[in-house]
Amino acid sequence: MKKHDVLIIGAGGAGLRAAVAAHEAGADVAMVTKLHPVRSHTGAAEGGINAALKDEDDWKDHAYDTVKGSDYIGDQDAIETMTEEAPNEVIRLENMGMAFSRTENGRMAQRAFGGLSFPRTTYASDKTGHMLLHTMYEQVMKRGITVYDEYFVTNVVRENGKCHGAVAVDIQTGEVEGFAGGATVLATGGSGQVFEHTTNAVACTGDGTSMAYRAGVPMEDMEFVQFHPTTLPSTGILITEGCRGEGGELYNNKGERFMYEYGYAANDGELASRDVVSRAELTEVQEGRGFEDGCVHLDLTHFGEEKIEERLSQILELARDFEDVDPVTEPIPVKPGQHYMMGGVACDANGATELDGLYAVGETACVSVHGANRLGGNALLELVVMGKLAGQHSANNHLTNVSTSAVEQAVDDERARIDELMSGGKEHQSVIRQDVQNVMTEKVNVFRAEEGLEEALEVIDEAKERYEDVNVKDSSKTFNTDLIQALELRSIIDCAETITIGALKRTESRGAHWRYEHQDRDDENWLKHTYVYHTEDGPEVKYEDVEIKDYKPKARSY
Amino acid sequence: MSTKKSNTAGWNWFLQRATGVALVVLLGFHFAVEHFIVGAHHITAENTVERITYGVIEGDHVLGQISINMPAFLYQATAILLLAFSIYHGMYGVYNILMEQDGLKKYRAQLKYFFIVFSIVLFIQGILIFLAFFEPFWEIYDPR
Amino acid sequence: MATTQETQKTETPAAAEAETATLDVFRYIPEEDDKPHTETYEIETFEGMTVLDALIKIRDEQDPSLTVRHSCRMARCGSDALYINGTQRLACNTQVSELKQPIDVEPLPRFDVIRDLVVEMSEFYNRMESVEPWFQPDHEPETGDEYLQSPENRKNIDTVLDCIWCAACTSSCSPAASDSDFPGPAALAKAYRFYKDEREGEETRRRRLEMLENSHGIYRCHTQFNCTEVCPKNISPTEAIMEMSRDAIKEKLRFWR
Amino acid sequence: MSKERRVESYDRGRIEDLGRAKDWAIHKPGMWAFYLHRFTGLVLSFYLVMHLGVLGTGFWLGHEEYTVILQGLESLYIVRVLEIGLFAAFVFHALNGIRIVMFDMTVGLDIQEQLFYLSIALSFAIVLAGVPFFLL
Repeated sequence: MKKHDVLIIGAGGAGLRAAVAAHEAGADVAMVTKLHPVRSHTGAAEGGINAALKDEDDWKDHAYDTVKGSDYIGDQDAIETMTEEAPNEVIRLENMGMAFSRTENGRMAQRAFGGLSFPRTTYASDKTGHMLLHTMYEQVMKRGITVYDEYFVTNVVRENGKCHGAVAVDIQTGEVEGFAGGATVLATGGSGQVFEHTTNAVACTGDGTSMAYRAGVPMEDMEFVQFHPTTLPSTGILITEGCRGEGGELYNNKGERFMYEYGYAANDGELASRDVVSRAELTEVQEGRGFEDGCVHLDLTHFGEEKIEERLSQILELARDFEDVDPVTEPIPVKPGQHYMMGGVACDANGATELDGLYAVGETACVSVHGANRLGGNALLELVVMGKLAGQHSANNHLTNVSTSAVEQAVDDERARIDELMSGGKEHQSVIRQDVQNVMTEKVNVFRAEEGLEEALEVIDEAKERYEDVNVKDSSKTFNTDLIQALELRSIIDCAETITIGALKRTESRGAHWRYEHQDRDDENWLKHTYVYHTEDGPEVKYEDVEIKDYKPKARSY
Repeated sequence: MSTKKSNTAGWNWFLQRATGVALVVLLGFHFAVEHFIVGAHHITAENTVERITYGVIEGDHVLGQISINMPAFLYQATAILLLAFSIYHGMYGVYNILMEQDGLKKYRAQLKYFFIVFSIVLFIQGILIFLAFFEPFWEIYDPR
Repeated sequence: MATTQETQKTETPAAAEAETATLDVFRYIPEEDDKPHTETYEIETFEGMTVLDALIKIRDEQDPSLTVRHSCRMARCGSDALYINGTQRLACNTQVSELKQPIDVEPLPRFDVIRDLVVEMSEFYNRMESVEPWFQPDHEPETGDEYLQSPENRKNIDTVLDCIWCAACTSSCSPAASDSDFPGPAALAKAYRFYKDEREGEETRRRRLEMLENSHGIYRCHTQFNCTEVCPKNISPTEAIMEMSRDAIKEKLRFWR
Repeated sequence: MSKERRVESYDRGRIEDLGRAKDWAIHKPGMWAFYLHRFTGLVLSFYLVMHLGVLGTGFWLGHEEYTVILQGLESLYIVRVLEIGLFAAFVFHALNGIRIVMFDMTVGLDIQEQLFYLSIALSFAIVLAGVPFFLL
């Protein structure tokens, strides 16, 4: 068994930032991650990171934009913490060597982004996430922080209302290993793999969310799933919002800039918030003005090759390699795809959850700074700000009397469970996974209807039962990806279930959540966070009021 | 991982390049004289003495009758430089090939001294050959 | 904006692609095999299928024991560099239709095999770490908070910044294979990223150069250009290494300047 | 923190590395340039040692023996042909060496393939022009 003051589960941007912060606060930190840190999906973030850096800008405007973007369901105190910290954190990143794009006078460049009232998205070409991830990992290397890579954490250890660490499968050897930790920080990223058409990596299966859920911590606002308006139709690969930020235009098959012409966002056009653009695109397609495959066209041809290459070089590569389209001369076909989970493990502004010693941070967590819809450029910001706060808090408040026997017990249980999984079953995990992904993509998508949601819930319930008798065909212990996928499937099912339940119960349309039967926002009844608890008899839903401070709800228009 | 500073590495590397470039000229000259003008099969001890001692290059070969009178010291200088540079360039090259094999690293010191000693032996041999055809020296030395 | 007509033209490609593909895949499961063998799979292809798609399809439909590292499937995470038809490439951005069949899929050469297409990466990570790849400024920021960097300087390091640690280059490099003290192309390109970054300052720059300047460092490069050829991100580690060794020599011959 | 191996892994070894080269087409121009440069370099180094050994007769045995040995060797047709090989080795090594020195000065890195083809072509031309000198 390995023992550390602070365990960080997952090594994406948030995990790495938390590790650095905890290490600086003097704790003995270790990271446990199923991928080597540089493989994390933070690297795929493209657009940028928001911060009110300039003198003309104000963090309060940033806070307002975020609240408005969240459709007034974000917690305003948390949002204010985040936006106020933003300039410091971005400068901190710069001081750690992150290679931001520069203006002529050598300072960090900023650009416009959807839903922002000021061009405050600091960026590094269109590879901001990549730069951030690598910079953070460099800092972890510099500090000599222990990284256990290719360990798949399956459970957190709960005893007497406290979290004592985690249990993990060493992917390389197949052994179950216990990690005792005074504080356990979940930073496992999102659960995009719940959907079939997603920008997320294959590894984004919501493991942390599911772990916390099973340990009795509620999941918050899971129904708010962001669909990014510009993803490649065949693969779901992300085409950054930076394209539109730089002036990219969306067209339907009649050659109209539909965002303006059909009044979806008469002021901001393509730069309205993501939920608005996604819905507009799908409406166009449904009304017969789309292209093949349910796409619209994103046109960058008026930029000229030089500008595209300088600011959006990755887009060139991606469009050419994966869609066989050359953005310099022709428009890119795009359609909405699952992109981000606004919801996650319920936690406070320090990342602390209800369970003592358990923290959540990044996309895994729901602080909630994104509310019903996240603004582009706020995700990376959340990673670094919340990562830092959670790292500091966990380092200063970790448990000192960790029960190693509880961890040992959990290791034994997990070993037994894995033996049982390996002992054979009826159905292969890939079949069940496909069924869940398909129904989620069809029924719990951008547009949601009661009937479809209920149908999805049935399929998920069934999947839960089928999972009881899942079959792992690969019997080797070494690098058994079949087993790992079977373990991930449980997380996928958990996340799918909470998303669907939340969506079914919320009888209004808000932000990314849109209900066919209830197309309006209902502030009277629904200015509330959804909390889903795991119980023996299935999920239990509770509600809690949203923290409203300076910014009173009003109609959202772009 | 080795971050050991070896300040000579850069110089060695540079010398390898510098001697390389010089050898293009020197060895080119050597080939021109011995093969194209004189012709390897026409080489005798006598005309070797002529070249080394007096700088007279004479050939009756594909190119026809050619006779060049170089300043003796110039020819001698090219010969000695060619000797020194080719030994350095060749031996350091081979040593380097061996030194990038992990399996041979434990013999690093031995190999290094071997190549240094071997290079010196080669150089002395070369100088002796030079002297063998350098008339004033030959006058006082005869192996028999 | 392209008219509808033009668009339709581009959307009707020559659909005369092979309907099936044959893959010869390197297999090795330590518990079962004493030594590796090749297994042949035949699969149906679809338009735009990548080698990674093909491998996943084999895994899902034919042989769940086939193991390959993969995550982001968009050439960003660098997990799935493989040796495909004699070249190191990313499986996720290599189109099946562009390859000669049968497609030969092997794990990265010169890396030890853990299982099937999964190789032992620890030595590679140690090589990366050996060049101290973290920002080490020798002074306080000019503006009090942020360091200034000219856009030209930022542009110089733009390509090397894109390194995704896929190890394709290091696998292709023969000096890196025979000399374990040589950091290899990826690590040296990473070192170059910091070496060129003007924010670190002159003192650090010189120290970095001194650190790399030894017979198992930058001078070990034989300009084979394998790394440059295989890099999926179009980085030229050769160019980076040559620039550093040129600078190192210039520094030694300072009286020239 | 340096990483350690956790599992036993299969070392495919150098033999397999060479075995992999059975399909010569997998080697790229830059690699061929390297192979040829190294091979010719080894040939030239080996020849240097031999050359000094043979010429040494001039000192150790005397002028007459020197002339006899040299003329004897030169009368062998195979030696003449090998000399052409030696000349070819030198010419390629020299031209490719210039190519490498250019890279060291960061010149021509983008056209390395073309430079390699150029050095091959020039080598052929020069060696062909030199053939009569060796054989006649």
